[in-house]
Amino acid sequence: MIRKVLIANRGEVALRIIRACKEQGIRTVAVYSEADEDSVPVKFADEHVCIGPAPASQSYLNIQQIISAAEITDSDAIHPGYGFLAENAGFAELCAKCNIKFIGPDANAIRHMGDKATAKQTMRAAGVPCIPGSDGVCETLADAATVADECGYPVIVKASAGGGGKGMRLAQDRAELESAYNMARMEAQKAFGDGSVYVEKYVLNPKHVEVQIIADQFGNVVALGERDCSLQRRHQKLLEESPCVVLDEETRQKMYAAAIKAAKAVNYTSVGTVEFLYSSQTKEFYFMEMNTRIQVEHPVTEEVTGIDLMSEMLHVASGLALPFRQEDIKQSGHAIECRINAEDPERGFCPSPGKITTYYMPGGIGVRVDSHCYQGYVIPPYYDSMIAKLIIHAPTRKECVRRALRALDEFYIEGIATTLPFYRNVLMSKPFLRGTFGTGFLEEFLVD
Amino acid sequence: MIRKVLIANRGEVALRIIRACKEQGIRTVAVYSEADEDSVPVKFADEHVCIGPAPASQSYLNIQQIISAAEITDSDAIHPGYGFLAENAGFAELCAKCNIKFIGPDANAIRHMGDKATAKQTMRAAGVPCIPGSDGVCETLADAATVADECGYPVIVKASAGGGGKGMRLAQDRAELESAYNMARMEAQKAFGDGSVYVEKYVLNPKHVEVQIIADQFGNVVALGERDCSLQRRHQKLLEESPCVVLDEETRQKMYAAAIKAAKAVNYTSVGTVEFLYSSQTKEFYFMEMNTRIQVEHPVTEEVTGIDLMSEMLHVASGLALPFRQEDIKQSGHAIECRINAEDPERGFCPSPGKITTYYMPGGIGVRVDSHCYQGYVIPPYYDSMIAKLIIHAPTRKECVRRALRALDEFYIEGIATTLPFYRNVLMSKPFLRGTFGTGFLEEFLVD
Amino acid sequence: MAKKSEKVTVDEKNLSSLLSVDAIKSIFELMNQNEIGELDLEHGDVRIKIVGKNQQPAAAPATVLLPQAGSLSLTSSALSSVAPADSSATEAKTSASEAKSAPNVRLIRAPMVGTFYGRPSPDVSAFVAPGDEVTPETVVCLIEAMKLFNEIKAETTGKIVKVLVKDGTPVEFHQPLFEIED
Amino acid sequence: MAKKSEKVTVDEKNLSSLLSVDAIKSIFELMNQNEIGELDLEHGDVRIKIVGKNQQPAAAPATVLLPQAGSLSLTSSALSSVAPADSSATEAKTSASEAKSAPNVRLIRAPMVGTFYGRPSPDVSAFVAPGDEVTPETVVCLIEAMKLFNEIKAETTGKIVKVLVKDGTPVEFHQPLFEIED
Repeated sequence: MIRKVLIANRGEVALRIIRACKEQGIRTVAVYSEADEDSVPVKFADEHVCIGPAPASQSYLNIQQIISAAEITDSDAIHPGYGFLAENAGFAELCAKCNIKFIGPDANAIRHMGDKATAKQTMRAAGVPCIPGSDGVCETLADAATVADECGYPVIVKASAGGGGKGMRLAQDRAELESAYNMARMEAQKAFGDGSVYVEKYVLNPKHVEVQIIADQFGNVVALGERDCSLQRRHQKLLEESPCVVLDEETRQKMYAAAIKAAKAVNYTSVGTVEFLYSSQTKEFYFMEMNTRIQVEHPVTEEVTGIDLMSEMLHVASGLALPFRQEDIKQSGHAIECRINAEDPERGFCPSPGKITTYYMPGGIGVRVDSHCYQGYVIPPYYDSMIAKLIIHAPTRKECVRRALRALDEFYIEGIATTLPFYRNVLMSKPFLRGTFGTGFLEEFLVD
Repeated sequence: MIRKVLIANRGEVALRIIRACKEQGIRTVAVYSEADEDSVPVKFADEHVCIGPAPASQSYLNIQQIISAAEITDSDAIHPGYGFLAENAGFAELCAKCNIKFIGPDANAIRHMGDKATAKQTMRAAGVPCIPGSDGVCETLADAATVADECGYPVIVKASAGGGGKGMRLAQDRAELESAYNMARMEAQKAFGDGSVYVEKYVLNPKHVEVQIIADQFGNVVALGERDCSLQRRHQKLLEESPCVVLDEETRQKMYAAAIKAAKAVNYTSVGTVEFLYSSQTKEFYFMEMNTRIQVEHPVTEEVTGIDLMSEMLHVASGLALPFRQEDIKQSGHAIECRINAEDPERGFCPSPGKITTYYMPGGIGVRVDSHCYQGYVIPPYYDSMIAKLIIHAPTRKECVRRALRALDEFYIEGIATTLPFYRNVLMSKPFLRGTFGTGFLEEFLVD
Repeated sequence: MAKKSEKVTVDEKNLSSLLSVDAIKSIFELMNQNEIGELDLEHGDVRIKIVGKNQQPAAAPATVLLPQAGSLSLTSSALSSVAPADSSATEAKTSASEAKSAPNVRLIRAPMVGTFYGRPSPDVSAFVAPGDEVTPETVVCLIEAMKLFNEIKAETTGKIVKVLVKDGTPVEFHQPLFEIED
Repeated sequence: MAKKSEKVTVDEKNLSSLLSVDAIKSIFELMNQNEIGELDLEHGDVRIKIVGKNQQPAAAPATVLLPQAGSLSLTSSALSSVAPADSSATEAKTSASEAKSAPNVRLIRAPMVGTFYGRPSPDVSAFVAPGDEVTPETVVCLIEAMKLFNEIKAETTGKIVKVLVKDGTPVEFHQPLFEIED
């Protein structure tokens, strides 16, 4: 059993881990940069060690300092939280070498899922649906056309070396494919010095749906429901909810089965999330990637399943078997999480660090706040802008939205700009209330 | 349907009502005394009316002012909360006369249950178990002995006009009864000028167990689980939990049936609580009284049943039928409520009004805070000392206690003395952890 | 009753320790005892500047700048701006003008919650109008509460300066109804 | 590292404590006793300026600027007293004595987290002792981190005044190890 956990993280997730440890009688060590000396996790942990100056590269990403801190505090485990070193296979490996339990999957699983091409190949081999398309580069237009016929139009031609939307061309039918193929090649050659392209089925305004899984060291893998994370701005999730209202029960069960298959394919242990794109039109879903860590939005799942994920993550890391099986999982009600960021929605979500002069938290039934903030806290400019997670639970989605609006109205943060007003607007918009919106919704909404 | 509710109360319960109304789209009017001008309910209500100076007799108990406030704001209902006018049958009647819906049972039910002797007679007639004893005054020692033989020793001889422990004498057997009877008569005569006494079975260190019921206007009455409120100081509840760990399932179901019977006997509508004394030794329970209002500790029931009691109370008042039946009620996990009072446990729980200079609320999984406080709030000296309710929910009692301790450790209130440290001590005591303690436990604990 | 839409924030709580006459008096005395010539204190919207009589630099007499309306609170401005709404705003305004114009301007306030009527019935003239002299027994208005019309008396002697509430308006407890002066 | 047991609370003067009559009284008395002619105090949006009675306007004023030090924070004392524990306490103390005694006393701090060793092996003498002169290249101690012993150099020239950490003690990043003076 784990006795003492060093938390290689900061902010709300550090506090989340401390809370779980305290409730299990596990001692905690907070490591912190000089910028986080006055932070709540440092106060609430049993011990704390300063590991470096403000920049993350010299503190929260400084592996040697963190391992040393674990050694001098005699910690027997390290919890990486999310971000920073959470998906660093080398760090997980080094922990193992130093005889410190890395609280997460083993280095192989992290590495496997970290390389997107490898992950996709493994998933295909395991029978997990992936976006149909060419297995590799389409050397000729004829190749591209064959692939497009196989997976059906519309398709997207993408630069193999690509990114950031460059060398990417949509084709609605065979006629458009030729120019799309040629344009994409030209752009790819120009932008990346490499003209190779591949072809994939194009999913229009999909839902981002992910399945939370947990696996123990005895091969038990359980799916703990899905989360709809389609409310995104520039690929950043802003709001997550569970369940996803557009999934029918059959598709939902298929998705859970696929997620479990994905986890088993890499001998996964610990908590993890398998992300899918889901097309409401075709009811098809496709593997995107697997996040090999606890996620920001895990409380949404905790609220609907009644399972303390952070706590179970610690149990599994201690070598315990899962205390439940798939058939024991009951979901009740609806949960929504709003990520409150220190950003100004009026100014293009520009970060707004600084001193919180007023901090008044909402409360009452169905309201949970996970936050490391307090009145007088100075948000340092060095890290992530998320300052609080507002998590709402209610019997139905409609009641959940109303409760969320009530709680947002009660939430007062002054001294800095936050995304609170943004959520008040989004939650009252018709597309959100219908619940059918896809990942493209927010960009349109923000333009309006 | 109710459109606008005037809240004839203050503090956390006023906020609780506002939250429920907001989530249902019902407008709210806060009435307030001059001492409560800066209070959160006044801020969060849609409208507010000052109804008088600080003393409750001139504001929150001033029926005329409150009715006038309802009239000038065109409110169609009044929610009395708990305390103040909540169990004032005359007020309920006057509301009805003024065509304002009183959110609670009708005046007859309040009156019926308000008179303890009448209530007991009605309950006996309805077959609800009451403490065995004489039906009225025991005129002679022989009468007393007959009653004592019937209900079994130990018995207690009580002054009919009594109160405050005066004219009260315990008898373990027939031999002790004679002196107990005579002493009680003498004391009663001296203290109240009336020597009449009655005899009741004495329950040693009982559990205080109460059943939450809700009834609609169509005769449906549902029991929503029980609460163990045995942690009391001078008959003031300090901590409540659900379920009650010492009840076996058979007794529990019997108790629910008795509570439903009690409610039906007075044609009850709205939420209400039937309080019982329970003897762990004999597994018998006895009707004590019925509280014809929402109670302070209602969140404990909300957490384990998942039912929003305040919201259902509004629905029922609007004339809707209950959306669930007895068989739909599922209880899950364990919940504990700690009433945080502005009192100094180091100084005999002496009230400690004043300015809150630091207010840091706990958060995270399973933690709910119902409170009207904020950093900088000045607690006025005129009213109740309760400043926050910390409500914890977890799968098991053991986890619930650990989570409560974690949350208590996170809760910072400075500037005034509070009962926070008291709860930290109690929750770690062995009798509390065992859960078998009775209403006498706390007095002993505080002496130690 | 006061809908939540427009609010005037008048928070007098926090700097009150300094912004009371007693406090300033004490400061004056202390300045004198300690031969202090000038005090200049500023916080947010508040600034107090006190200059001794024989002080060279400033020939001006003792100046006391009272707080502007606006949050002086050191606590959460969100929550301390809670209460004052329509009525309180009126009140604040009047107290301010009171303070400025003449110290003998006083207020007749509502002794109860209800609806204000300045005249006994719609077709007759008002009980009192600006300029009218009143005695403690003079009925100045009616407040309707629970279907009853309650005659409100002046409770003081003086001349009505201003009627602060319109006919048929709901009034809160202690809401100012009339300005009156000696 | 610093177990949570004993804490040094850097207790902060609340703004209100400065803005009380008592506080100003004390300032006046202090000014009087110390023949200070003028006080001009400013922090955040607070500013207090006090000029003595006989103070010449043009005369160079004895200005007392109180330290900024973030110590006037209005925040929760509970939460702002968060950090300082063993090491930080030491640090605070040393910086204070630094400031008080001589400006040329400086600190050699830990450049990494690890375990401090003042000598190369248990049976030999320390790298440096109070009174020793060091140059930037002088090895002053070892810090063991991840099973590696790292030689820590003085990085400065001067005389060791005090060794602040015991052998075998875990040290945090930037924890003071030695006091050194010119």
